[in-house]
Amino acid sequence: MPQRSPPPAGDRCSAHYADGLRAHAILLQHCTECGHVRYPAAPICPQCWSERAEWRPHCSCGEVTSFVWYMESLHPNFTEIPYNVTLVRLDAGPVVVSSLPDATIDSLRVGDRVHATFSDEPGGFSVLLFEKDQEA
Amino acid sequence: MSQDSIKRKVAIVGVGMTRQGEHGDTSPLLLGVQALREAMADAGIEDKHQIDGVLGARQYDGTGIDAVVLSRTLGITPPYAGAVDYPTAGFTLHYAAMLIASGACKLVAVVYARNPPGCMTAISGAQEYDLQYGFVNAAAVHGLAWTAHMARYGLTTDVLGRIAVQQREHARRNPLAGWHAPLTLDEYRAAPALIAPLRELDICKVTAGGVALLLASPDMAAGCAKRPVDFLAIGREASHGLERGEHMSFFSVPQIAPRLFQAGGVSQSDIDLMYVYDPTTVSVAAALENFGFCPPGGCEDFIGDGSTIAFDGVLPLNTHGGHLSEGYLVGFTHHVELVRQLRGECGERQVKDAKVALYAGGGGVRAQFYQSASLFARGD
Amino acid sequence: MSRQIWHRHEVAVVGVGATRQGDHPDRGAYALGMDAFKAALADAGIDDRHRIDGVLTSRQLSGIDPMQFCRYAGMNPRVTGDLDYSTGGFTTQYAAMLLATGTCEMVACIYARNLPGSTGKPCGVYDYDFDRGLVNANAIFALGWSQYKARYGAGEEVLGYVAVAAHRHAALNPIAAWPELLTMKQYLADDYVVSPLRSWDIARITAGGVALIFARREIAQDLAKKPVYLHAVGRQQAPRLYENEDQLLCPGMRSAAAQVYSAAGMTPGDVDLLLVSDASSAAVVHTLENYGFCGEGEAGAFMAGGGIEIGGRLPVNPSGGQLGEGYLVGWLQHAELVRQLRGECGARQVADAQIAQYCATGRQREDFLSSIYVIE
Amino acid sequence: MPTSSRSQDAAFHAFLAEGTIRLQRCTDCGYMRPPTGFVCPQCLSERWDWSSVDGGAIVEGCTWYMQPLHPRFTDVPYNVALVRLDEGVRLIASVEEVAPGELQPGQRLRAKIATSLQGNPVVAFRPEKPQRGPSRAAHPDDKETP
Repeated sequence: MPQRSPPPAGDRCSAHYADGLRAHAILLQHCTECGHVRYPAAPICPQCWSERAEWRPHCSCGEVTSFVWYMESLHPNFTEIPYNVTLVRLDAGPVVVSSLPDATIDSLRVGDRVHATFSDEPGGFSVLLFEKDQEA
Repeated sequence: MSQDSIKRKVAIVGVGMTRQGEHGDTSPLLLGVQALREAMADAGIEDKHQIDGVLGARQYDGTGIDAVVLSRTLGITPPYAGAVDYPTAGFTLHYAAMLIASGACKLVAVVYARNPPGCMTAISGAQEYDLQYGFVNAAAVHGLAWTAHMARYGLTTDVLGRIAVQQREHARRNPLAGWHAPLTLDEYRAAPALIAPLRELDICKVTAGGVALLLASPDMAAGCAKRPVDFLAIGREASHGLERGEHMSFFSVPQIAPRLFQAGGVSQSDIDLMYVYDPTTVSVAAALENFGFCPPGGCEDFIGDGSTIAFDGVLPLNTHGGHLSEGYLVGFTHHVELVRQLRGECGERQVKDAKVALYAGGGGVRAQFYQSASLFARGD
Repeated sequence: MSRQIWHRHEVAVVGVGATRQGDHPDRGAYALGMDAFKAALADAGIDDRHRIDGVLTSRQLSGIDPMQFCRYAGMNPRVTGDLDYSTGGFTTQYAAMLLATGTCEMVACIYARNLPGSTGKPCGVYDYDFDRGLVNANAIFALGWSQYKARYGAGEEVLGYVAVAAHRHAALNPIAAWPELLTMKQYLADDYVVSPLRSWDIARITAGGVALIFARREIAQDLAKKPVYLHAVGRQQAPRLYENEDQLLCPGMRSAAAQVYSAAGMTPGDVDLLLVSDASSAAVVHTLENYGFCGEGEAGAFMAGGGIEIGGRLPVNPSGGQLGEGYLVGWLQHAELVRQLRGECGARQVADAQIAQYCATGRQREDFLSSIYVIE
Repeated sequence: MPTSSRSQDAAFHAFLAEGTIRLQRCTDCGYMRPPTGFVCPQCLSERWDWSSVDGGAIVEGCTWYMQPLHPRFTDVPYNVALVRLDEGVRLIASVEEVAPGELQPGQRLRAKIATSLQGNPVVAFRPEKPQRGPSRAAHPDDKETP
């Protein structure tokens, strides 16, 4: 992504998620009691309160549920406009906040099928991004 | 469910507010004191020591007034001085109403004022949600909701434009409003997007001003100068944040309405006045649908050319201009307006024979979105 | 004659839970809060956590954020919140109001803290005045205690009665952080920290969690345990500080006392059990006198010979309080009073306890509150 | 007329820097304050002047920090006292020229301008006379004059 993303704010749980991104995978917590897949990272399962969870790679495919386009810069780190912030519902269940750097205002639609790309940043971390699937 | 302890057991007895807009370097504390003096005069309260509760409101951005500092400034020692953690108008007034309803206080002063930088020019909502993606400003959350809503129901941004235009029409009839310049739908359409699909005209700007409300028990209200405005019911709901919430429930939650109306003993058709906490036009559209004035996706049909929500329309809405065109004091001045409307003091924007008002407040942070709602009725 | 609605007993505590207090190197504040919340749900016999439609927490002193807690807990209550001043009593009053006004049906109040490396340090971290070095809330108690001693000629042993009783009680409490017994001789031999207060006079920071579930009466009566009803509340905050006469001696308590007893239709003599948020031992003395359990300057005589110990004329903090059990700013006292009124306290049970009073003594901003709870 | 409480505070400190202790006094009802503010806490008037004080005072409460409780204040022991000026207003202040055990409620003091632990000019006090016999208790009705 052409903008200046700061490194992720890390705690014990989200460090695994960040590790996954660095390896270009979406690692999510999978509750080993009830099977619920959760995001963002949390110390317990919001469904069954179990503290047992495994980090598992999940399919990096999903669907656009919404987006906005920033037409003016509202933050000094993000001066290249327009850029979008997009909500993607992963096929694994959770909705993530992300962006489609290659999308255009005319082409991005709610319901678009997308898959993850990973941008390796100079600070040694990676950012989860998405791009549209090729039309069949 | 019973709200017998609230229904007509708490009244707003006095209101005061400064002009909204720029106030030079006047401190928020002074703006708040000015508004409180007006509210005391409005209520006919002469002895400041009758105030036994003071609620301030300090927002996440640090603007606002601290209740303890205000009490100290006023030279009063009320048994109750404080604030709730998310102190926009709905939540703060609920707390005040609960103090009265539970018998803790008889006369609670709620005071809010601010004088932020960027007054009248900077858009509100300065928050950083996720700097990995440049996800900044609260209006972006509203934009996300509107994108999804348009896609689901085939709507356009015109309905938002009609809301902005109508609220400006109201502000033009409100001498205290910050924005009086005329606004047309064509001008709205011609304006560039800021956080697409939202334009700058969809997002309220920060303003300076002060506002005060006095809430009282029935016996205290009976001795006040003006006709009281009674609480009929209060309601709260919340929805999960972005990752789990239904898109329009970012702002209001459909399940709040039946509970609230049942507690108040009224229905949608009884509502003469509606006030919506409107940091963006999307909040208004969402509230109309979620409070059942129209079906999901029906806001465009309901609002039509905008006359439905005009002060002389079917459902007069934000008759003072709202945050969008009057000023952004986080919902408190909405309550000043509804009190003055219910008393019949609003001159050229007066709604005829208004008896019942609905306030729909909202807000939140990324983790969760809150909804507060209140029903008010003209007292005896 | 009271306007308060609490005497109608519309609101009750239905479940309480608390973790062991002390050091928790491997469990964060949210996990401790969750432990306490689970215990409270089990105590109340509530299987479906989604019946809880209000969650109030306290962020103070590295506490927990209500929204974050709900997010972890997978809950979406209609009300989440916190107050600008949220020690026990203030938050529970908010919970009771949400219930009494029909806004909620069941409200959980949850507080937990665990600031690494702080366990055992003196409580009261608060900066008042950097020009004079007036730091730590215990210094305000110390200023007051110097005035009290001079005015009433009180001896060094007066506060010792409080500390000795607190540790005697803590020794009977399995979750207490500081159960070691203390003798008056040990107390008097201790050094001053902020004169005239010694280290035994100052509560020590602990990690731990506590949860209290409140419900509307009709719901409370269907749950597992005997409901403990909120009966009256009094409150006085003191924004004007030293403009008030005798501010150092907590005059705000007198206003809170007048409110709470008038609303309750009771006098201090009716109270079976007193819970004081005892950040400092001096808080107990000011509470006994300002609420009228004894006359001005008479607290020493009142406490001598086990007067405030279990079995004495007025048991105070039978859990050990903040001096002996743990420092969760008044929240733990609520768990204790509920268990005492239910008669669940075993070796530290106060015989035939039916009326319990809680008194908050906040000195960061001078916030005083008192509530009376009863069983029917 | 300055209206923010910061400006009244600044004026108070400016007087201190010039070497005089002046308090805000309401010109309508005569009420003297700290804390400074743009409105009189007694009568809500916004008119005031700056009145100098006699400097006589009495200790109402005092404490000695015998152990450090804050990383910025490790130089113990030091004291903090609540002091009532003869004009009736109370200040938190340090008392100089006394040792632990010598400072008692009821003791007479005289005001002076000193440099605070932070390096700012502040009102401080010293004993009015060298220790003279046992102190007596402060009382609200205490109107003792020097």
